[in-house]
Amino acid sequence: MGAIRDYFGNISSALTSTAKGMGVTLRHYRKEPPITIQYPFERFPVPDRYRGLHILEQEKCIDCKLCAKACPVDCIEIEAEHHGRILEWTQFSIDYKKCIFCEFCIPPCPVDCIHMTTEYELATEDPDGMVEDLLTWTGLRPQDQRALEEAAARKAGKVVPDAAASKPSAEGTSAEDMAAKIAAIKARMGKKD
Amino acid sequence: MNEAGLHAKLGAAGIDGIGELDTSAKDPFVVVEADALVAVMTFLRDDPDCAMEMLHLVTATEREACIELAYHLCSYQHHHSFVVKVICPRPEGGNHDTWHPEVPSVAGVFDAADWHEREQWDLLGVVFAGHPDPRRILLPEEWIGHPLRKDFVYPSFLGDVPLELDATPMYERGPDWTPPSSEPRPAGEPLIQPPSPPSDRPHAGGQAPAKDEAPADAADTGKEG
Amino acid sequence: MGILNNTLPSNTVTDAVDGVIGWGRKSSIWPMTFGIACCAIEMMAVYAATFDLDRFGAGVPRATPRQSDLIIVPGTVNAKMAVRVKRLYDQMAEPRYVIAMGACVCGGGPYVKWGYNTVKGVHKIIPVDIFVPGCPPRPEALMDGILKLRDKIGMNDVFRRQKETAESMNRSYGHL
Amino acid sequence: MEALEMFTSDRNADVYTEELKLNLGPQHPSTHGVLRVELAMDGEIITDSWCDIGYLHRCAEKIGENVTYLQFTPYTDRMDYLASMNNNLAWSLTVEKLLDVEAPERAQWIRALVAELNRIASHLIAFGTYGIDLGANTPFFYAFRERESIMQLLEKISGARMLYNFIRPGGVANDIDDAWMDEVSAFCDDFEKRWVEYNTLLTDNFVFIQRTANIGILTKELALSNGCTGPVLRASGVKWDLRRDVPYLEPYDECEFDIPVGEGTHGTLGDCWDRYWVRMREMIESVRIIRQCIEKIPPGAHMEKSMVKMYKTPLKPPPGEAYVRCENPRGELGFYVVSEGGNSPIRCRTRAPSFCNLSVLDKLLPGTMLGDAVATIGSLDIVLGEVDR
Repeated sequence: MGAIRDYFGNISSALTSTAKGMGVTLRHYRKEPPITIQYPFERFPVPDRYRGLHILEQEKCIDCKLCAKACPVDCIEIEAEHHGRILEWTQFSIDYKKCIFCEFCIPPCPVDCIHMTTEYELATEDPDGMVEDLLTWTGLRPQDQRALEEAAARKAGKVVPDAAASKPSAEGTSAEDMAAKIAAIKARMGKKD
Repeated sequence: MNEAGLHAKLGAAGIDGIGELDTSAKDPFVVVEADALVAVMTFLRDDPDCAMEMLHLVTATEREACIELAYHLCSYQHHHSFVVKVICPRPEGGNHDTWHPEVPSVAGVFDAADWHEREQWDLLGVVFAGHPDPRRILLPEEWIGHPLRKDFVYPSFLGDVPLELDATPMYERGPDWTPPSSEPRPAGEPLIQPPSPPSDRPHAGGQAPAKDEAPADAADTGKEG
Repeated sequence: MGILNNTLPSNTVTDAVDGVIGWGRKSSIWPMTFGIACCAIEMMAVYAATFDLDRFGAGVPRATPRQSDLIIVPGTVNAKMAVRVKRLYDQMAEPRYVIAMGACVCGGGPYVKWGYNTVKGVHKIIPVDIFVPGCPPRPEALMDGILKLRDKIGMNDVFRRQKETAESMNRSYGHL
Repeated sequence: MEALEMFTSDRNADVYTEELKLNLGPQHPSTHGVLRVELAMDGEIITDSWCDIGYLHRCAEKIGENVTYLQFTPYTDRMDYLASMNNNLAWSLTVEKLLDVEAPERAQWIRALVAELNRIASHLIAFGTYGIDLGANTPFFYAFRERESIMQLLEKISGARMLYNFIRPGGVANDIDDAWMDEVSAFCDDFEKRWVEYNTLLTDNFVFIQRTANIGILTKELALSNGCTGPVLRASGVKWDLRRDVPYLEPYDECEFDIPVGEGTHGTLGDCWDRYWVRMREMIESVRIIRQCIEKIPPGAHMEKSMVKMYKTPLKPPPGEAYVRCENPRGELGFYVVSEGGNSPIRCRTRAPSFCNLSVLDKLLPGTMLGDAVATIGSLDIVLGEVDR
């Protein structure tokens, strides 16, 4: 007799506790707002401090390679040729196949030129597409080229032909674009250590 | 009880081969002879004043002159902890292929030592004599060498799994591709011998320490790949 | 897709049929319940209510490879695991898709230099369709990858003849 | 064991079954990662079991010997990826012990605060996935919702969702502000209500109790001998918590909190239900600690001044060794670091709590039913990233 009572007791206990659990769900169904993020159309606000893709202020960078040394996974490749203080850039790339977004490349920078943005969407079909080049221009900019030529000419003892006249040039657009981009990112990032 | 008290207690137990307490270290430790290890551990566990119920950690450290084993013990009754060390000096020319220091296993005293000792054999090649189940634990059985040794050579392949960065993907290999590790070995260089008493566990008999044979004569055959 | 695979010329009928098949396939991707490491937790977060992968018809993780179309490899693959990953992939039925989730799977990640035991990218073992780098990628980033995979599936040619597709199909049949 | 004796493999008996070798994992929904257990089965009864780990061996100890002390911090994140903050904390304390520095007071309080938040997140995963293991799907969604709030809180201060790299040698990466702490206390208020719901959903569920009570009994002696720590040990009736017994951070000395210990509520001490219930109560204790932290957190610096240079020049601790243990969500995490004065340690050993907790599994499984194996594995709450490192 006891066994039968146990059997039906078990069934009723199981049903009761299931009903209790369903009650919680029902309460949520009626009272709580939906929490699902409709991803491609809306997304969570990403905090300003988020460690996403990097961005480089190339104007400021002095090619000291401190960020590459600080990187635990050696994912930063920097290559530039120094002409005095003018840099001829070949490469400043970050390999996102290795990068772990640990932020250790940010604090060592002496001129505060590398930052992390809040971008995170990196999915790609191409295995080589994950190496991002942070440079906006490679080689020498036109005005740097001219400055170098002038310096070389001065060294050779020749008169520089109308140096002042050729100063304003067409390079302004890209540099201004870059400045605006960086200003926007900095505004988004707020203050950063 | 502090470490000095524990050391005094241990010294009074009448076990041979107990060294001085090194108090200059951050966690004071005592160095014991390998032969005395099991007796020391048993004493520390069973003595009511020591009552080291738990073996926290077994660590082998490769230094220039030796491999050093550290046993971290701790007692929940008395809230104290203790470090016991065993030092295995490096013989002349002892590198990771030919040198496997041997210490007695304490798996019979603390069950926790079982996996810790297997891991130390796996990664550093320390032989724990009398271990109930001397197999590799983290690495596959067919692995050659002990990776935490300083002179470990990185393998390019394990079987046909590529481990190097610029290896050809498996599905792009031609039909006549052969795994590099299957190159013929030089004659007279067998794989590492299986343990002399075969264990009844599954997968036993791969790479396990053998006391008598020089264990790793051929340890570097598959390494360059 | 057997005999019909990539044999018919492209015309209105085959285009339309391909479109329907692609729509069907991309709207019911069944991923495999497969977690390796850290990224698996973010993958679970994608299945959970906040991100809800079910909105794309992919919210039914199957426990067996034989019922799944998509294997998300979430976490470091090492020498011991690589054999299993390959076997799991082999057990899946065509068409099958692979998403490499996380830096370790895309190209070795933090373990690329000193990892004696890790495979430097799962594309050395199985062919990968979408790479989602990040350590770990945010759930949104994984969903971005899945959306890209959906686009890719939708473009697939089943009946139409296309040279590269046929070649890559043959390649993946030939050696796996 | 009784069941085992009942169905002994007597070849002459009416019902005789061949021994079956069954592989559980590495791809199995309920092994919590890539654990492989090889089971010898006699019908439905497990007669023997062998754990096979190493499917996630990521060479962390070798890496530790090759990168600098600071650079190893992100790798500790990836060991126990559910409790990154606690791992960072243990590693930072180890390096600080080697260097003989101490984090500023405020940093210590921030550390305790974020470590406890992460403990809740980690236990929530244990709770949610344990429900899934035993056939209850709903708790998973509830647990992940609350976990998502914690992720967002921690993301705000650290900048990453899961692997924070927030606690660094010498302090913490960023300071926290009052607005954030208000959000945390709002979360705490919310969480306490949710916690009651969890109990209605799973803890009091009759089916759940039937599947966990008196299953996978871990005695005190076995737990101690196998080096089990954390909730697994406490569920076996040992009242030991490093936070109370060896306070490694100042707040743990000053805050009031209880140590939940297994009581054998549904029969036997140290069964799966006790382990589960210890974790559930620990969440509430963590909430208590968090509230006190918010109340008492002192002003000051969040990073030791002398340590800031570590970003540019690698830390060089003097020769020596240090072993530091911390109470992680899964047990005592210890780092044993041997320095010889260089940029990187010559040995960087991790005492992973899950590793020791898992080693007891082979002793728990024989004699139980196959379905209970899943319950036992789930109740140990292992993270394979930490087991294999």
